[in-house]
Amino acid sequence: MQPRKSGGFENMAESASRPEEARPAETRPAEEPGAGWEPVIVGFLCNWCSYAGADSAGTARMVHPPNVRVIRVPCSGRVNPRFILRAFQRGADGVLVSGCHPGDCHYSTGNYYARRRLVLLKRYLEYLGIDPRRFRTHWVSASEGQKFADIVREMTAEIKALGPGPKAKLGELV
Amino acid sequence: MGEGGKGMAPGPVPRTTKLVEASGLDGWLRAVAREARVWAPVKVDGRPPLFREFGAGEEDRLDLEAVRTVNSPKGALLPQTEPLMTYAMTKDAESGRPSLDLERAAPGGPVVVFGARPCDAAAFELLDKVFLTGDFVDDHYQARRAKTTVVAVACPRPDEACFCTSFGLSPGGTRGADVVLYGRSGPGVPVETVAYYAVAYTERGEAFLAAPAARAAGVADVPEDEGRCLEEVVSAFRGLGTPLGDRLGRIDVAARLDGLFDHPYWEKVSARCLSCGACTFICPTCYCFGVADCGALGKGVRYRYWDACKLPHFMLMAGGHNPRPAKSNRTRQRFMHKLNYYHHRYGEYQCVGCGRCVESCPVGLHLPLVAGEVGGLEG
Amino acid sequence: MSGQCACTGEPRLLVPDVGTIVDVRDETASGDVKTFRIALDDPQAEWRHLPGQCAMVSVFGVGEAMISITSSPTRGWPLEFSVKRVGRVTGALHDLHPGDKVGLRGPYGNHFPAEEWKDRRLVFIAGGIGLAPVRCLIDWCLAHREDFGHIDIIYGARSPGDLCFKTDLFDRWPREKDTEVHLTVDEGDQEWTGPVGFVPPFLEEIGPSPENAVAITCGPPIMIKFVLQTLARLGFTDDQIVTTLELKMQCGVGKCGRCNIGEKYVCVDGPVFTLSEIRELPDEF
Amino acid sequence: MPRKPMLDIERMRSAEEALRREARRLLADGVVSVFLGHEEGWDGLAVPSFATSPEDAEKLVWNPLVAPHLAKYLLDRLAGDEKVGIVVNGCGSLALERILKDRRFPRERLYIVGIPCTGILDPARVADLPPERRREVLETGRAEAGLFLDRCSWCDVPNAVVSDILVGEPVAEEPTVHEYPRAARLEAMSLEERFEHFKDLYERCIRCFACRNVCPACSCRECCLDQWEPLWLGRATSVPEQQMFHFIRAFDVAGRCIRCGECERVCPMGLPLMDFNDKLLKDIAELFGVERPHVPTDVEPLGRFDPQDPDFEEGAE
Repeated sequence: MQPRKSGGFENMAESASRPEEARPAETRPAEEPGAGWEPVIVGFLCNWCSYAGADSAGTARMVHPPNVRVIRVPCSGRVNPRFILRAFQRGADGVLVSGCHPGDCHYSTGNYYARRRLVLLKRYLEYLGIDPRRFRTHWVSASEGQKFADIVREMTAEIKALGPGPKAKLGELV
Repeated sequence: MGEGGKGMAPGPVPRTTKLVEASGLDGWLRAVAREARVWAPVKVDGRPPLFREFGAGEEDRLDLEAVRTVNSPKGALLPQTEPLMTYAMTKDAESGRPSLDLERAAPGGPVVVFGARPCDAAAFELLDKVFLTGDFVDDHYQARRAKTTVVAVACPRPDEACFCTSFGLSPGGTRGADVVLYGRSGPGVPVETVAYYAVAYTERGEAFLAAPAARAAGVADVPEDEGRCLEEVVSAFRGLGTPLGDRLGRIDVAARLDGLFDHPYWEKVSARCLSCGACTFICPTCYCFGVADCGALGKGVRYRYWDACKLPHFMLMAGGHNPRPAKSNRTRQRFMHKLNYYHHRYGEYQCVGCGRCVESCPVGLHLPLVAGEVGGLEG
Repeated sequence: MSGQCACTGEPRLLVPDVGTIVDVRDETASGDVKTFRIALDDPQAEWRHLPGQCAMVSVFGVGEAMISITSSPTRGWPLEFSVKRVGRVTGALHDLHPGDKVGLRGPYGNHFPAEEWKDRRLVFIAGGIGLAPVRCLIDWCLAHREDFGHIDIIYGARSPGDLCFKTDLFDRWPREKDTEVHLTVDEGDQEWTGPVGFVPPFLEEIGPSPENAVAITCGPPIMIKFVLQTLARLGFTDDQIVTTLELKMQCGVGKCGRCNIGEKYVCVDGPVFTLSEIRELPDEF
Repeated sequence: MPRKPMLDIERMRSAEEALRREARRLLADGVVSVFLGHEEGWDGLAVPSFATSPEDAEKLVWNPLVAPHLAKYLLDRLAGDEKVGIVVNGCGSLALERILKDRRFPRERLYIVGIPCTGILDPARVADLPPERRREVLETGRAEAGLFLDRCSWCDVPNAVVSDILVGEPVAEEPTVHEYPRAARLEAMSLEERFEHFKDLYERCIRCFACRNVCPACSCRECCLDQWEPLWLGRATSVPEQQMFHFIRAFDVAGRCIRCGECERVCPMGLPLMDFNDKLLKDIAELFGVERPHVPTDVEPLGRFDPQDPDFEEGAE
């Protein structure tokens, strides 16, 4: 299979997850986005479970918003926290990391390491001033196409409510 | 080589002299900041001031009490990140041939550097020698320099890290300054609370003191009877010594360093160096920079950024060769450049004795230490 | 000279002119050296160079690299740059094709002082990609053939496939008046019938006379080290030997403080140095 | 309540004597070819010293200003197999353990002299004192709490955790409940206030790398911050790039930071860098039940897991 050309925002999909307890809302950036504004959500999907789950949602014709740009990773454990900050800095309005359920990891422990790292990251992003509801992690197995579709729908709605991501207030890279 | 220190030659002739209330300075700067980018020692509560942009709003306040700011005003002329150009790759609609439009970064507007100490002002002239002379003129720097007004404030109380007199400068020096403010109460006072004599030495300085913003802030003519008192105050500042400068005496080690390139001293003194860029980035005369691109999908910016000879990758070449792999090579380069190479090329030392490296080096490895120890070594 | 005209207000010293790759030619069998012919999109911006000078070639989004101009000034534009794939920018350049856009600014550096070598014998000694800067000088000298005496071109590479500028080596240069081309390879192959061995011993074998001669050498540092020893044994004095030095460069115009050896900057005071000048420099390159 | 830091000048003087004797012996007998300690530097500062002869050993000092840690300098001596002597107090031994547990320097090439410690002063704060007050503090040891290094306020490691020889009587260790006031103060702010707090920090940072170069937990052979391919960190000092710099600096050492605060102490711009690390230490302690996250262990908190770890989704099993 021709390796997918990753990189750049044109060929990615996105997903969503449930918020933890309510957090102080991030105030809206100055300029109100247009009515038709669609959030960009970057989704790191683990190849063995969540990517397959997303595929099964597709083949089963489940309708869910196309806002998630999917980056396929071998395992949720492959996701380095700086990928997530980097995505936010370059315009992502939301980031999802989705992997196998703990215990089902193809590499047996990858998602356990990922869980510690990403639970810590979620609190740390909030500490740095990024609304934690913009970053979600979920466990979606290959057969849970419906769950993936629900997550995508929910997250897209929530991010749309939250408005554009932190890039506006961070500014340009140079 | 510049004036200053005890019994020095007479300085340049003042063009005009004004008086300004110490309390009027903040207001003056806020007015200037409305139509120029103002850099000044900005008050940071509980810590030494930083040389930053002074906004037109109410939040920034001037801090002239500290002897020096933590970082130098170099950023006003050589920003730590300076976009040079933007580029955009586009595909021509019908022919499909790639085309590239490239836009050079537009030069900025007027800049006022207010509250630099005489050492910082002199440092600008050392940077000018690099960027405005030689086979090429750096017109990025030149465009900014041509619109920069430097207003120095004479040093009322040099501290034990000051050694500008070791390089022929003085706490009341005028080199590199369009205007110099001398505290009316003369040296010795931690911060001038009464008023400043504002003496313009260049046309641009004169214009700055005559500008509407200045008049509105209460910059007024000096009453007749104060003429003599002005001379006394100015020469008092210019005759002021510096604690460390008096201890070190005049630094003139260029010739001695010629023979010390392979001396084991560099190995010994650099062992404790952290090989970081602190001393170079806060130094008013260090100017080394790198150039890099930042872009994706055919669009981007080329910018230059501060770099430091102390950083291990400074001279790393493609293929892995690094002419200065060890800390001793890099430490030698930093002090040889300031005390030998620059002297060979431009006839004076690349240091103004501001004392920032003395204050900021985490392991006490700085120019006065090396200049002093090198004096005692055999070639 | 780009970077000096102040036609429009915006500063331009460190800003390249836009150019297009006219054609790309593989120099070596392995493809690690390619020669790019680059033309400027705006003919008015074209500048003249001298043999030995370099230019900063930009691959937008990746960066710039200082590369010696390998085409002779007598051939004018488009200019030729032979590039070995060693790093980021050279790697990105190798991935470009004719028609792609690049940036170009120059000319930078001093040049081979050929005007001082009237009627002297010339000995060119090069190794691998080191022939690129020297080729510019050779073609310039051949275009002013009567100004110079006998010319020896001594060139070596790792293998026959790694010999650069094969058409010059085999077809053009040997036909020139009073010009001898001596080729060696570290390792031969079935078709190779010529000498096999490193350049320094090969140079010793040929033993060009130092009588009224100038030796111009350029190549990997290890080769230069032994070539200089051989030339000394053959009787060449330090000021009869000229070479080019290579260091990391970022601005190319003597401002960024990077490519210094002692107080000399390779980009403006070099890259061409005589051996006597190099002896005065501290040993840090 | 953590032990209150105090200076015991007598104990330090005898420790200094013993340290010189030990270093002189080690160097004279050729047990080590270099001994890492401190010597008196500019204006009475204690600066790192590299004694290579018994005479050098005479210059070694142990006084209230020996703040710099020495372990990171071992990375300059990776080549060869010469043995290296090094003096450490409690927090200095944590820095050394960090390098050893990260397997960046072989334990067998080390001869470690441990000195029990009751507190070290912050050289910058001492330098700001008027001269006669400075002399009085250094000679009598009467110093108010504010003069001590921040790390002394929570220190629960007065005695070296690793050493070949201990010089002087060990200090009584008291169990300490670890709090993270810096993190708590910022957590109490709103999201926007915190963002502005860190944005101001990013805008003042001059990217000089002193914090990384002094950190014992930052010891990668090739640092990602220096790489060009891939370009993790742009060289521009814009707010996002500075945010990425400090994010990588803190998160890559999460779980390995020994909370020594040297990054903050050496920062020329006086940035509150420990604000980042304190939060990660606090969360690692709370989320993963790690009592003393600052003490290096064989497998670090983020290098191991527990199936019962807190999760994003309830009933994830």
